[in-house]
Amino acid sequence: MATTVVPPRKTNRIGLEPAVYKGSKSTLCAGCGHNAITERIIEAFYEMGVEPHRVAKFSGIGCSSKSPAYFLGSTHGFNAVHGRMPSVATGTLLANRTLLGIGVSGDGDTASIGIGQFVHLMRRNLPLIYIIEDNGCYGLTKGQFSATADRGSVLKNGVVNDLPPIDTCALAIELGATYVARSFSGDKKQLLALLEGAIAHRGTAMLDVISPCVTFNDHEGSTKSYSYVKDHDEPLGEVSFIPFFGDIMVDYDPGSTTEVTLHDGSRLLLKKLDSGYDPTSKVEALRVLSESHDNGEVITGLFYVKTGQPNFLDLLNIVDEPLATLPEAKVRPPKSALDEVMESLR
Amino acid sequence: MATTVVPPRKTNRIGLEPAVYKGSKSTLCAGCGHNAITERIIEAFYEMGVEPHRVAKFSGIGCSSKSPAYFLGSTHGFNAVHGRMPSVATGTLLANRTLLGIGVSGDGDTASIGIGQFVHLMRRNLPLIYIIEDNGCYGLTKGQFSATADRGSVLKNGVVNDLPPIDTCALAIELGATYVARSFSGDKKQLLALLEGAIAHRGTAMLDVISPCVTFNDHEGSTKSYSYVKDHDEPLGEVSFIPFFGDIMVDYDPGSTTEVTLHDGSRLLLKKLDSGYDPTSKVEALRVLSESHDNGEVITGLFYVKTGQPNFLDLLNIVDEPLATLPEAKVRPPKSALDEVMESLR
Amino acid sequence: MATTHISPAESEAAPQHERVVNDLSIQVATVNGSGSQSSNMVLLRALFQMGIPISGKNLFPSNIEGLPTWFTIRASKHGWIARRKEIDFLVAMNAETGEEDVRGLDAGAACVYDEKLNLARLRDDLIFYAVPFDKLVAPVCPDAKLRKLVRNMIYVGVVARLLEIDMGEVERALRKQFKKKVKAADLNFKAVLAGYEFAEKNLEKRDRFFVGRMNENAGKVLIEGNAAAALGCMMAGVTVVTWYPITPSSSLCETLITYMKRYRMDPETGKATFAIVQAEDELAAIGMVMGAGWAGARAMTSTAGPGISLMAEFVGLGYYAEVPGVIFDIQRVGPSTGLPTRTAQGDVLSTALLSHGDTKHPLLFPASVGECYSMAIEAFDLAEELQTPIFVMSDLDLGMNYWMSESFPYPDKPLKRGKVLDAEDLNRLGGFQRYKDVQGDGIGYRTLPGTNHPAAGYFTRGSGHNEDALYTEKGELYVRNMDRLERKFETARRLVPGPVIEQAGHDVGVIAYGTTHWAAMECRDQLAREFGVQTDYCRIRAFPFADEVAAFVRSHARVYAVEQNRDAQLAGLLRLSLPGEEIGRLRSVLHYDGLPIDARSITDAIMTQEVGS
Amino acid sequence: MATTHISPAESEAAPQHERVVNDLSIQVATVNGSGSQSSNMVLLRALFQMGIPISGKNLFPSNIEGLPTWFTIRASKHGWIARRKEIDFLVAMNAETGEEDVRGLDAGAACVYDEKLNLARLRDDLIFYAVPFDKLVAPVCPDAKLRKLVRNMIYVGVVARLLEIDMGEVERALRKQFKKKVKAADLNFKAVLAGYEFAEKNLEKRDRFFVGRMNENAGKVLIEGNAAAALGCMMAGVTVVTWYPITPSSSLCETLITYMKRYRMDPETGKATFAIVQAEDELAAIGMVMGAGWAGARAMTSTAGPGISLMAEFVGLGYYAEVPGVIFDIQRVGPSTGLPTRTAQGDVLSTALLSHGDTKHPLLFPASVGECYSMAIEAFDLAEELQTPIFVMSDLDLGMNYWMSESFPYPDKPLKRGKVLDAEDLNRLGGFQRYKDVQGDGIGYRTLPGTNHPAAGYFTRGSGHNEDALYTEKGELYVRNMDRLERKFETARRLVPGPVIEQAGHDVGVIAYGTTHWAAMECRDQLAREFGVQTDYCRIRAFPFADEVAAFVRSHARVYAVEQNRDAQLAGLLRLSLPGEEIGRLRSVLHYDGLPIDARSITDAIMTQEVGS
Ligand SMILES: Cc1ncc(C[n+]2csc(CCOP(=O)(O)OP(=O)(O)O)c2C)c(N)n1
Ligand SMILES: Cc1ncc(C[n+]2csc(CCOP(=O)(O)OP(=O)(O)O)c2C)c(N)n1
Ligand code: SF4
Ligand code: SF4
Ligand SMILES: [Mg+2]
Ligand SMILES: [Mg+2]
Repeated sequence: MATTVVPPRKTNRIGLEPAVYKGSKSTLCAGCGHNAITERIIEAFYEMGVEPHRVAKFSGIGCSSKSPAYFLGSTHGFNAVHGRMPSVATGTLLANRTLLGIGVSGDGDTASIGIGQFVHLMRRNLPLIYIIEDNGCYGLTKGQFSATADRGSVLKNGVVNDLPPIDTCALAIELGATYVARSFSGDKKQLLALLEGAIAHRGTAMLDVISPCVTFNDHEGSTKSYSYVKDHDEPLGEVSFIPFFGDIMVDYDPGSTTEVTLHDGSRLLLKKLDSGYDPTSKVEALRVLSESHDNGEVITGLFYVKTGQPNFLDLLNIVDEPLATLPEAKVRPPKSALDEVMESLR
Repeated sequence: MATTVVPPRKTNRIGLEPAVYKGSKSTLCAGCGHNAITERIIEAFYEMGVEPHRVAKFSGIGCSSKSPAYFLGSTHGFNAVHGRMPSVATGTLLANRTLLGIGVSGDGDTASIGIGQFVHLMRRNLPLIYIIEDNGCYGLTKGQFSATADRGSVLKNGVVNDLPPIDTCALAIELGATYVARSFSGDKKQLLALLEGAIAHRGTAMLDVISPCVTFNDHEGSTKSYSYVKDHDEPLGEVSFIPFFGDIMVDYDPGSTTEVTLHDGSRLLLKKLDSGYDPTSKVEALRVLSESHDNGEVITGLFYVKTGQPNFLDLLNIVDEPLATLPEAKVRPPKSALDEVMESLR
Repeated sequence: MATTHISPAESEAAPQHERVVNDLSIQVATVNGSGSQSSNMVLLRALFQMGIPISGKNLFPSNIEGLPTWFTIRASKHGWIARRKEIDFLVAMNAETGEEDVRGLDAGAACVYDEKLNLARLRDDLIFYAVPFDKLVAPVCPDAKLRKLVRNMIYVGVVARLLEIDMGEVERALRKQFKKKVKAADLNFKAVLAGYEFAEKNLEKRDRFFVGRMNENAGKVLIEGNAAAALGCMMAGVTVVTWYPITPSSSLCETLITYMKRYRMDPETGKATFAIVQAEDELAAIGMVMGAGWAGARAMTSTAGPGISLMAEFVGLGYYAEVPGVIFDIQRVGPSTGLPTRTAQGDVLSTALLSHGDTKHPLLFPASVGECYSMAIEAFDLAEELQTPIFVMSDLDLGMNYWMSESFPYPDKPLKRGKVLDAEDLNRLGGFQRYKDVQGDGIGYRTLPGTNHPAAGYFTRGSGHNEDALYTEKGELYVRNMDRLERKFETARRLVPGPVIEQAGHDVGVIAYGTTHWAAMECRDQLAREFGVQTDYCRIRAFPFADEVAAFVRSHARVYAVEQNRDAQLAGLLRLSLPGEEIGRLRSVLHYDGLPIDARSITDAIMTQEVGS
Repeated sequence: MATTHISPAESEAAPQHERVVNDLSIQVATVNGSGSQSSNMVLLRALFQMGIPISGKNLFPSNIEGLPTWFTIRASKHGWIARRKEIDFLVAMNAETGEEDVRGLDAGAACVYDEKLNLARLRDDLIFYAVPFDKLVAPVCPDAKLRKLVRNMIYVGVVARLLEIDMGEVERALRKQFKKKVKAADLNFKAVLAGYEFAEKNLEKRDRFFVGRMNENAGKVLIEGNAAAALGCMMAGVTVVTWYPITPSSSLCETLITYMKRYRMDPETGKATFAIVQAEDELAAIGMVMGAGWAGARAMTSTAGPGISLMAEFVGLGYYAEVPGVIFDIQRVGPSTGLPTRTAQGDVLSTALLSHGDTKHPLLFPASVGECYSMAIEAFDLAEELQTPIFVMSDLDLGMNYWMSESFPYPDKPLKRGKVLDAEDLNRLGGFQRYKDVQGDGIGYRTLPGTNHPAAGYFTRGSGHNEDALYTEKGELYVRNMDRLERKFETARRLVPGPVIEQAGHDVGVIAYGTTHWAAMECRDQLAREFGVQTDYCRIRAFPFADEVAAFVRSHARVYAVEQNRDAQLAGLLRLSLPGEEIGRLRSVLHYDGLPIDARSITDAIMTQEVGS
């Protein structure tokens, strides 16, 4: 036969293939929740048909903060210093308001060292997608507690976390973010939908995504854990060994609760907001969060959204073109201006 | 007549005179709200009969942060760096858990540069009285907006504050502080009572005290203003002149609202929590705060209190004596300990 | 500190009885928050308008109201505008410091004082003029509330009369000061007149100080360094400004806001061609500058020592990830908070080396308001050409005081935006390597986010990277990159403003920088006139040092580096930079009490060392 | 970088056929997260137990799993334990780097490799040993999941057989490694045996490297520098520890937690005689140290470069408000993030000068695990005696690698708590002046909060203060205070550990510090043996430099300062400290590729310069 059937290439609405949205190969641990989030980000940008060059990627420091290298490979990215990604992202978006900013941070990067910049970013309602890849620990520095670690978690060296976790969603809502949600790295459908919503939103979109650290966050009772070593510790006695896992995936309906059984048999109770939930009331959102916390559940979904609220760039009344590339004629006042000032100083 | 009547000296329950609780002369502007707060602090410590040497005073940088020099003059104090008083106070209380810590900060010192340390202090529930002398501006650097400035306030150079104020009380409650209140510098009765309660509390007691800056916070519409210059600007044209004021005092009942008319005729609407208000529910406290914010009122009173919650020092399980002065025998392990470790390393 | 007095105490002082014209220093001692600033500015400006070289320095406390403040005006027909330690003419308004102020005067000085303070009893070698301020102000200003303010205008009149300041110029200066507020100006001028008339009627001129018209200030302007720097930033086309308030730097950005609102609104849309953000702290301010500079904006922040310390980590990122940005350090006294309202050149060494690891940064040292303006422009060019943070090291004395200057020239060169490739370039080249040294100057090409070309994007990081900006931990690539950065620093040495050198083959050299310049120049005059010691001069304008600096040191037996800090910080940078043989020639003159350095202190310190050598 | 090879390439190398005993370097190339750490430790420990001087260095990437890692073991009968660049014996387990690893070997080296990698084809001047790891592991470990791990134990057996490592010591080492986990130990030892037996049966020994029992390690311990420092802190009676995780410093505090929980619980109450807090960041960590030190605790934190940068402002407060505290800087490579898992001495200069304004801080430079222990103790004494922050400048190589050492001595002196007055003292004295220099050493007396005496309290501030700790902006008081602080720094110069000097009147001097010491000593041996160049030696142990350092430089024509950074940072501190005449004698040998410095590189660099001189 002489005809060759070329299957139609899969492309999105702007004609780009999925591969364009990928980045370099991940160097994170196999099974790390962060990798699953990376995949959803790739999908969301592909599905939404965003031009990669219009995006700017930001992160702080941590395993999570490495992930911007693993999506949108042809896009500019800035891996900043620990906990201070918000300011770098702010500066970039001031310089070029036409960019679509996405920042990826960790719970350590955000809730510990970075909470100050987080607070002020939320308050400014800067148009930025802000993702916390939340594993309750410092992955990259080998598993110490972050400020979102569950109370009562225990590290291998016996250190117990006695402090209450910071609920970054409650804070974001309290402070003025206009799109605030929580999801789970393994919840493909929900996470993708929330990301797509975030891409469409014009204001701070804060997504706290529970993202288990397969290697370190294996303490008893942690809601962010894939505990493993407990069983296998005795025969191996190896601390530097990193096990291989597949990603844990979930799929459950709005209003329902799902119990994720982790590798060590420990459980994570996810509850999805009811489809009737109205995400326009701050007080209600805070109530729901507080309640789920008291119940030992992790509630997921879009807690709060407010559209039409002017974002930080709107408030600053800057010209539509990127400030970065305004021509000299627009940024250097004419001689008459200098003369006028000089005259006033004589 | 040969008898001289010596009026009985006024002393408190531990036999000390009021003067003992005073500090050096204030160098703040006459009429500054901060001075009124200083007076209430003096009264509260006097009334509660606290031994001055048991106290340690802390502050950051700002007009407000100077005030620890003006009370409890014989007490150790530490005027730290801008926005980082919480960590210094934490260190001191770790070193000596028998001390009663009181920290004074400004809204700039706390809500702008210091919000990170504030968040983590609240989360730890460190036994510390934390007072924000809240004027919505940076007094010491001449009146720029802080993060508690009201939306819509305008500076003399025309800069408008477009950002929502951070409600430090709502944050403190959300984060785990166990005694959270708001008051007004001129409300003698309420402020004194709240301070006395704070002295008695064993956990973080956070008091946001609205404290007008007579000199700079004179923008139209500010709830923290004693506006003045507006009327007098024309005949004077003087920017470096600081007017003299008496303190503004209020006295109103729980559940009621009082309108304070400021020097320039602008008004501050204070509302006092109902005496029936139950301050044990976080969600309710947050609701009340959010509501008053929506109504353009400043609600005052004790929003939230939780007793019996272990504080940070309890959680650390440290010995009762001050760590700072433990004898060498308690802090240098015996030779046998070193030998044991050495043996394990051979 | 240079406090030894080995010179004939006042060799230049005129004999007690001789008329001294246009060579005096006036000090007004008041309380801050009392509104004396306007009065002092009127005095300063009137003298300026009379064509006399002047300088005005405000010594104020770190609080808002109620503490002592001094304003000193120097008028010098010779053009010396550094601070003079010796006060000729005191206006003593502050009860708290009055006695000490009077005790500090040299014999023969004059003192106008508030009658109530009863200062004349303290000394009999001064000329005292008592003024009943309260009595004089009452009829002028019926509103009792305003009297405290208007009261200060009275001394303007008294001083004008005693020194023979032209009252026409006083009125012009006053009306300029109050701008459109005519009512305020009228009221205040009434107070000036009351003072003038009182003095005319009641005070017999007994001191020897006078002023008279000159013609030195034609076309000149009077401006603070921070305002000049702000103007420079605007003319440099700055687009993103982030800041956090701190004395003495706040007025730079605050003035910039005013200028930008006036001259940088897009005429077509009425929108701003800039973004100015008050950040939550200095960590955020510098972070925003890094983000904006990376994205191609001309971005800046302004701060003082504590802010510089907080920026340390981010500035290291800027050095290593090669992100442009301009940072103004308006230096003030102190480790820690120090004396936040006093002046110093105390951040020089630590800023040059700011951040952990092998880092170093170009510093510019403006000495005048003119250089605040021109170096602001240069700083943005350098930041983009060198793709690195550039520091402009001003100080409180320069930044917050009024200085005379020639009018600032309109820039005659276009903006230098550095090596930036756009989509077209990339089409032509096919791609680029971010960290490749194509021209041997150590500087790679960059692209900006938003560039519509598939090869444009790269990932910026503060961790090890190769020429393609990809992550690497390979030792030899790390070394190669660090060596390139060193090469780039050599390029910086060629690009930064070189020193200004006055050399005539003398044995002794003097090195100064920034505001120290003015006192150093006057000191050289003193050395020559009083001691016959001729000196060569090198004013350093930037770090890294141009080769001429080493050559200057090499060609002198002894070189005095004069600076306003304890630790001889610029000398330290010279020690780090010069060949060993030259370092032995360096000596230091250090001044660090928070007041602007004066010539006499330098002269004394140099002569003490010269005598010993 | 010292990369020039001017020496006869391998002058010390034995002829190809001669048996080389106890003088070799082994490198194991694996992937991180694959569990090779245990295997490597078993090898290292077995050699240690055989009495052979050894060192083990782990070169790992900044990620958690999946990237290349190398472990190098050096065994040297001469006692040289610096890194050697040349590898004699490679164990190639990593497919990704196998080819490059093999290409990097010198002719005559041996290579054990995973059969699958098929490396023997690459070169014919090496001795290859192929091992079918997968085949061998299967019968040993039925649980497939665990095989990846246990697999690495096989090479231990293979290497033991080939090098003639005593299998008794291997088993002892392995059982020590697995502690109480007997099942794990049994399983792993089975794997070792499988490797051993395979080698015995199938591999013909063709290389010339062997080990044999010596008696150099009697009584010695094997420990990482961070653990040694932790022990020192505990023995110093530390009471408040604050930290924020960062590589390579985290293990210091993490080990300290373990020790303290074991040895510092009050036996009577079961409560802790310490507080250890993981702070939210480094700003908070140092703030807590300042608060605790002020209140009288022995307080410390531990960090690396980025943390040091963030601490800059607070450390300036510590300097100026005079608050004790100990800061460990476990240095790593880089401006910014750099190479966070590689070693450097790159923070020396900026840490000495950390913070804005006129600030400087004492630094201690431990060279050995023994000094990590002893200097930790000294640091707390110094901090309290000098009432200032003290930095202990360790590095990744020292902190995270295992080093041999004599047992640490139990401290023979009581804690030195410095000048602290209690209520009784105050009763006796009637009061005190916080910032008065009573003894001429620049150090005032302090009291602690909580002291029950009405004169005890004082207000600590980072702004201008007089001797009574009261606020002041007076210039002369500021100067007096700064001059006292300078005097205190002179006192520090006398109190900090002095240099260790070996001097015999040679022309050439070598200066080293910290971990550079080991390579410098070996280099001196190479210089003497291979080139007949005899050298004197000065190991600097602290900044400010004792007078002996200047004397050492003065008495040599050429002094080579060897260090692990690009910018010659210690030489920079010498330049800042020494008289000008001496500075001309200084030369630098710099190494900054992130790997621990080796002797050959130094020898080459020195000889290049010597030839030219
Ligand atoms: C100033 C500074 N302090 C500490 C570190 C070390 N550090 C690197 S990543 C990290 C924590 C990362 O935790 P998180 O943000 O939760 O990311 P994860 O690795 O868990 O994804 C820390 C403390 C650093 N890089 N910089
Ligand atoms: C690191 C640092 N940045 C900036 C400053 C300058 N500064 C001093 S006080 C202050 C603001 C004080 O405001 P607030 O805390 O509200 O106190 P207030 O004066 O209003 O009582 C600032 C920005 C500083 N001292 N340190
Ligand atoms: S250590 Fe944890 S967070 Fe980091 S890559 Fe591995 S699994 Fe993910
Ligand atoms: S400036 Fe404002 S805050 Fe500061 S002392 Fe004066 S009134 Fe109070
Ligand atoms: Mg994490
Ligand atoms: Mg304030």
